[in-house]
Amino acid sequence: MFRQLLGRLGIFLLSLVAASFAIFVITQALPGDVAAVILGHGATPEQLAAKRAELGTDRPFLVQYLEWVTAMLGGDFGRSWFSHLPVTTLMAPRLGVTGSLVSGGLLLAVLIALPLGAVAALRRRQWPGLLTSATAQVGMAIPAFWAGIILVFVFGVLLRWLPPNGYVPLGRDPGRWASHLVLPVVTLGVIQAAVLVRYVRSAFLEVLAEDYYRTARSIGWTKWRALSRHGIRNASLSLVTVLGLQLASVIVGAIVIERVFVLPGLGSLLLDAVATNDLVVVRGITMVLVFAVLLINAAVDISYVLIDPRLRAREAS
Amino acid sequence: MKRAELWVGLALVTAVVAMALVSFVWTPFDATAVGSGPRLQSPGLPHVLGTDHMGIDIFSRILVGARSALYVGIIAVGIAALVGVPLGILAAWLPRWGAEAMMRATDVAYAFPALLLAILLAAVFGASTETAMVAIGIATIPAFIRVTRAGALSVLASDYVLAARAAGTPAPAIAVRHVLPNVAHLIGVQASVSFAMAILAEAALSYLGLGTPPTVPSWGRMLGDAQTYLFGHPTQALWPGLAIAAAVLGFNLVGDGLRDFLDPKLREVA
Amino acid sequence: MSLFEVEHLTRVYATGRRRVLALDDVSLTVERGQRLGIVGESGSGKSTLIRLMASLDKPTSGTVRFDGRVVSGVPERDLGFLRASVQLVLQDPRSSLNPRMRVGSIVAEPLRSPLIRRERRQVDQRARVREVLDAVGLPADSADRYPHEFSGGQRQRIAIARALAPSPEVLIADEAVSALDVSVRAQVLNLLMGLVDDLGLTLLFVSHDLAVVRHVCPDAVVMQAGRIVESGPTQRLFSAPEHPYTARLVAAIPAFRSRS
Amino acid sequence: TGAGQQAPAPSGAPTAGATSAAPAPAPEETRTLVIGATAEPQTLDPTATDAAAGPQALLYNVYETLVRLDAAGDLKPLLAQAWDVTPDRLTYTFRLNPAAQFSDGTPVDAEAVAKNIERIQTGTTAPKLKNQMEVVVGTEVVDATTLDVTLSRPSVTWLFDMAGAAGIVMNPEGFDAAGSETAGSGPLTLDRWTPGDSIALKRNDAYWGTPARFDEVTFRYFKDPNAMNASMLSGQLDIISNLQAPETIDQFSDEGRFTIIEGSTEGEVTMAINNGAAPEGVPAGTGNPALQDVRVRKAITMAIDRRALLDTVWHGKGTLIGSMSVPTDPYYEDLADLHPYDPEEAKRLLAEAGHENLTLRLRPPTLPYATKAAQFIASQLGAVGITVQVEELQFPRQWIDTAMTNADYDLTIVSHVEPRDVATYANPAYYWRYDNPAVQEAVRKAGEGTIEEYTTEMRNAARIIAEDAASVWLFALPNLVVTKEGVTGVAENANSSLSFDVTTIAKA
Amino acid sequence: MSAPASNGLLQVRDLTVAFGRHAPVVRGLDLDVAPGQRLGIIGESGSGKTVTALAIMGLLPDNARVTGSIRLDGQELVGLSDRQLSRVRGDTMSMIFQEPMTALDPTMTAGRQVAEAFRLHRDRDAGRARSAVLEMLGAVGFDDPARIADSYPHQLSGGQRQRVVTAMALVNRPELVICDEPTTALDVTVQATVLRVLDEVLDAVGAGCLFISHDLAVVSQLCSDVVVMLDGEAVERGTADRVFNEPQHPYAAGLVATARLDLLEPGTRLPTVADHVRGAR
Ligand SMILES: Nc1ncnc2c1ncn2[C@@H]1O[C@H](COP(=O)(O)OP(=O)(O)OP(=O)(O)O)[C@@H](O)[C@H]1O
Ligand SMILES: Nc1ncnc2c1ncn2[C@@H]1O[C@H](COP(=O)(O)OP(=O)(O)OP(=O)(O)O)[C@@H](O)[C@H]1O
Ligand SMILES: [Mg+2]
Ligand SMILES: [Mg+2]
Repeated sequence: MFRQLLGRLGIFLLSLVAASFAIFVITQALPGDVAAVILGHGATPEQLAAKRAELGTDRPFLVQYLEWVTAMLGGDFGRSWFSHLPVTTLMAPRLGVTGSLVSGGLLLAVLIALPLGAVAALRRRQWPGLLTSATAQVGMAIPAFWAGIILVFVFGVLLRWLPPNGYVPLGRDPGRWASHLVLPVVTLGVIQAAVLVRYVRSAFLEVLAEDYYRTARSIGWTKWRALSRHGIRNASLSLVTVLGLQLASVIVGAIVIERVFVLPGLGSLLLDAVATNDLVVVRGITMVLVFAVLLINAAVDISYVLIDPRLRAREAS
Repeated sequence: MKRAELWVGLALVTAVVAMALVSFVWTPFDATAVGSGPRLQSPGLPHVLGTDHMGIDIFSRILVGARSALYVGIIAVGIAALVGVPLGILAAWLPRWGAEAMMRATDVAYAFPALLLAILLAAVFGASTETAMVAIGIATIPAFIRVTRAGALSVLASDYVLAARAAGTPAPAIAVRHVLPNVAHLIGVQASVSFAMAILAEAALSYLGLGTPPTVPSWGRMLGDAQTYLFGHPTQALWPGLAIAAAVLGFNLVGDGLRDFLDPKLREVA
Repeated sequence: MSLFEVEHLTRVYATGRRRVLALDDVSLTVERGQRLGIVGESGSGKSTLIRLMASLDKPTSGTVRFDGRVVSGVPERDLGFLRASVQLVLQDPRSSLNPRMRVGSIVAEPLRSPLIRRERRQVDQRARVREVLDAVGLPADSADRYPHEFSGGQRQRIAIARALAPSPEVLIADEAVSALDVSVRAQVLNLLMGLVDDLGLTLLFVSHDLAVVRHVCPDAVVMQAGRIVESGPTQRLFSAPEHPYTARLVAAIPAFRSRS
Repeated sequence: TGAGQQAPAPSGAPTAGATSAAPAPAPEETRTLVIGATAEPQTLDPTATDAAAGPQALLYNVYETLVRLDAAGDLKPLLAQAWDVTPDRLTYTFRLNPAAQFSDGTPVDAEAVAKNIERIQTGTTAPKLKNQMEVVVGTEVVDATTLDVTLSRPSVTWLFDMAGAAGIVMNPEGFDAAGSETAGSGPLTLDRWTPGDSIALKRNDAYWGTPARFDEVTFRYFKDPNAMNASMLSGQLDIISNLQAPETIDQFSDEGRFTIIEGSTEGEVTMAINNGAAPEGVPAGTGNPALQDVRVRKAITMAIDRRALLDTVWHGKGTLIGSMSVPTDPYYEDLADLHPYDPEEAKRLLAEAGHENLTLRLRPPTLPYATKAAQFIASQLGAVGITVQVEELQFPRQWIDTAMTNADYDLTIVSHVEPRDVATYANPAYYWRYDNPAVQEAVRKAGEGTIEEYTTEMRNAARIIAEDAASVWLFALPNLVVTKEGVTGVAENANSSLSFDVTTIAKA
Repeated sequence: MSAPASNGLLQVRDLTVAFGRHAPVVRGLDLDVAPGQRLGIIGESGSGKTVTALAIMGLLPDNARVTGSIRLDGQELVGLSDRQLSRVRGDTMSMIFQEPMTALDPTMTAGRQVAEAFRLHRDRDAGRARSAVLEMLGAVGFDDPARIADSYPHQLSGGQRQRVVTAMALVNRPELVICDEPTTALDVTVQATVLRVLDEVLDAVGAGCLFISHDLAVVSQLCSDVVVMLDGEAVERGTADRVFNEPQHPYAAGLVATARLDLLEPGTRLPTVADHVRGAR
């Protein structure tokens, strides 16, 4: 077990290095002079040269990369080119926003998708199953931002049940925090649930085709109880993988949702930084998002060991 | 039932393709002439679906937009398949450590979902349809590698490949004669699903202003533009939204239908 | 000189951190024209042995000689003589035929191999395909059809036809009838024995079914856990097994019994 | 012009000793004002960048200047009660209001003002502000409330600039943390900044002048006009500071709930034409040589129906202009009909110039109005036989790099929001690449002359470039403000200070 | 064909099973098993043996259409709901499947899976279930039942797993056990052990048995009576001795002939079904 964890950690670190390098290469490929963009028009050549030196863009590529990485290890993601604020300062208050949105969305997606996926699998020839599958298909085909805008229109503007957009930190007012998150979480969760239902369905369908499921029924479990006793655990093996992959798309989906609902999260910071070409910020946020995804992947791998005794035992021998 | 799924999907995809083809020879109005008609008209005659904020006939624009949708999908999926499939087959052939390294690399690549990569590339190289397509294509490569490798592994482990090797068939011939045809359906399924994803991703990018420029009739762009007028002119957002949903649904259904149709295991489930 | 000479063959599979000793210092000779059975439980190393003999895999140590020439660990391009002379018939007729190739192409595949063509010169592929299909008792129009259009027994005939196409000297049958119904099994076995007789082939017949091996092969080796524990005339192995494992194997064969 | 909209209460600029003047409003209920805005500040230091966002929220509200611009665009005292100028127009003497104090209680003295001027010149401040402050050669603290400022040459614009971000008087204690904290002397102070969402200001209880009417003023930022409209429609906002999608203005037509104010801004939406000048020391532009012919430029101007364009692109809101000048400029002259829409004449001019088959690259930045206008212009120029290839440039980086810095374009479209920017035509290195000694002379004279000379010479320059068709001035951007019923005192026009001045605003 | 005896344990009448819109794969099948009787079903692959077994257990997929009558202890099973059937399954009747490697849930210990069957129908008490499980595991030939009970399926060999499955099927002492080729996937030596254990436990429990196999020798060892199926129909039935020694139907005759390799001279041509069927069908 310990060796397995160690090996996984090694892979995780290697992946981080690879990912950070990729991000750095891409963000360094910027055509044109960064200093000119930062200073805006009207800057003198001296001002430009000074800026270049300040940014370090006049040094060799690898040196810049290594500096970036070492600084990051010390928690320093650099300073925004424009606001001159540390990137960590910019990101810190936004982590909570994106975190609430992503975890809320994922939770909702799972809560919706698990039962519906089971229905879609077990009742796949009757109307409840067909209806669920069809609804999921349609749900998957709807652009998330479109769904969000329509929710804003209906619940925010027409009915005025919920605030159409904006954010209130949890610490300031929990009630308003929740009311502001309802629409975005529902949008993200429902759309992701539609995707998830398919996976849950096919994971359950696979279980239904397994001999042990038939064995379970042969000793007297009903369809549903056999599925809940023997299905969920086994299906979760493949579902955990899917959830890991799904999380990546939930995080990315959050970028769009944050824009629709004007949530001050990492996604909107990323988009703002993209709009202003603040590549230090873009780089920092991308790194954090990718870090999160890789971390989840590692967690998923480790959770297999916990779920599947076959893997656990392999370590023992 | 499975067939129904496939048929509905095929019908939708055919409709999209037909729209794209028709748009080459005929559109009711010029799909790019700005200010030629009254703006923000409701559906009626002669503008069947109304006009947009620039006074362009929406129906014409929807027709031409089908081209963009297909274009985005074809290029993105094309990149992903052209790179991913050979790499996938190679990964199946490589010795353990080589394959392991390659799969770990795809894991890292998986950490850059299409939208994130597109945003990153847009930040650096500027937003355009091409950037979006390339980003979506690159981000989809790992999916193709995985699918192809999984398929190729089982093909390579099969007895008919063993028999072919015993019959002295060289490796490239095995790849072409045995592996490719037997993973083609998996690739087809993946392509179909990725196609749908590409269309959705392009729409999201256009909404964020990082995708197709406004001059090019694209459903994603139309939807992005139309949402500004949603409160006053809801039908503006309806048509491109429906078009996207229909195309995505079509490709997803085709993919799923193919999968269920081709996977005997799922067909015979108890 | 024996046709096959196998010396101290060892094969270790490494999967993850586990190492499986699939073949443990096996030595064996096969004479020209011999019909040799290889029996043993699942996992005893039978398939590994014949894969190495056909040089489809590299041994961890030891050598395989065919017709006096070393074939183990030799690059593929130098194996023309082996590929032209040794052909395989595998267990599952469903998985040993590429479902997306027509029967004609399947059977012609060995003929298209550059290695085999170098050895066997050019042959008229279409004619040869017709010939071997006929030899295994399949109608000539089979060539244009796909494997799934055939029954299990017919598919195994296709596999045999493919093996016969390059006019090999040696036929290796790895559990060639194990996946077949008893009734179909009889037909295929009859065909196989007939062809081996008519063409004077050497036959390596792998099976876990001792009754079948006794019927088909005059000689046999018994494998257990990667080792050959006993070898000799099949009749003797049955009537007077020397190794306790052989004895257990023989005793376990289900026999018809009357219950009333 | 804006008098009708003026708040009934006195403006935030206090009279001497006004500290105890107005009684504080009843404290029971927090009085809040929420303003929807588009561009969010990157930093709380309005002098760090030349972006409009910082001054919009903070200038006059949190930070004060020696002098301020009122709603009519006139200079009024603020921190300086009065000021004198020497006859040679080189030395300004400011007399500070002795009551003025920063939010931490320290007085706003001459020393502090001098430090701020020095900071603009030498600190990490925006190049634009440095350029504005460049004429200052020295400051002298006469006493605590008297400051002399000496210029190198007479300047008409300097004092105006001092009413903007360049003139901000920041508590010198707060220089170092200016990016994330405020240290002003205004009626409001920073409550909290939620990047990506809002800036909340609260009442400065120690304000030295007329106290603020609101306990809390929040600027909320929206990238997406639709989201801003949704917020307004659902009652979350009191004011939309500037409606970005004019087509959506009909949503606020319910007069019982909303008031729409249509004012003007200093922004000219301009289609730049690459005039092809190649001054020394500047990267050679790559404009189509045909554009050096004034007939071609006139033809392009006359081929575009700007009224229809305004209707399409900006919902008919805004003013048609004929040169680089907006109606609020003192030197404004209506030249909108100088080259009227006349496609036939345009074709004739093109034929005369021998350019019947012209192909031009129109490279707009990726901004909504620019791309929309580009589409429109492309089809109109097409009608007179000019083939237009629209190639978008990502804004800002790619556009600045390509169009602005390297003049690698034939036509491009951008809104110029800087006040009084006719002067840019006097700079041949500017991306217009327009080189006309007459204009250069006029602008120089204007800068150094008296107010009257300034007005005459600037009008002159604007007229010359218009006759030269140096660019196509499409329209002047309107200032479209939407307020909730009961909100009064919002300035009609946006002025060059860039401030969204809430001190004049009241809410019923 | 002799009329089957009535009032037995299991009575199948005119059983017909079809999938979707396809032609029926079991057609008008009659079967009878008396208490304690062992009935073998033989027939080539695809003749409908498994489908018959699943039909009796009520485990066919949704798209299967079952008509006819299946009575267990006089209770009609056709038309019962899943819930009603689940009370019978694992209690009065149970089933042992072909593939021991996949029949057990990989994420649960063997003991727990056997205990599940017990607790579901007999006694919810965990302690009593445990002792019943250990006793049953002992009965299927394990020397150290406790260790086996605490093992996960992957830690057991194929033969061991098949015995665990057997224990699951028999722990509630059902009246009818259906075995679908329980040893086909096993090695001969293991097969011999499992068959011996099965024989003993069935005797000990006194259960009736429906034993499906295509290995005639195995059937002859375990069963007193035999039904031969061909294309979904029973073409021959009788005592095992009679069917194996004097098969009537040509197909049955062919089947028996090809199976009796032990009666042939090595190297000679094998008799095939076709030899027998040719004239008759
Ligand atoms: N590619 C492989 N990788 C790892 N282990 C292998 C591989 N192939 C075979 N083995 C292992 O080697 C041993 C011998 O396998 P082999 O296939 O030779 O047995 P066999 O006698 O042919 O069995 P069967 O009768 O089941 O075909 C087994 O334990 C098997 O698990
Ligand atoms: N779920 C299903 N859907 C459609 N057809 C099925 C299904 N299950 C079985 N069949 C068909 O029913 C027929 C009988 O199958 P069955 O599994 O009963 O054969 P069997 O006698 O058990 O054969 P084997 O000896 O190979 O196990 C076959 O033709 C099979 O294809
Ligand atoms: Mg084998
Ligand atoms: Mg069966």
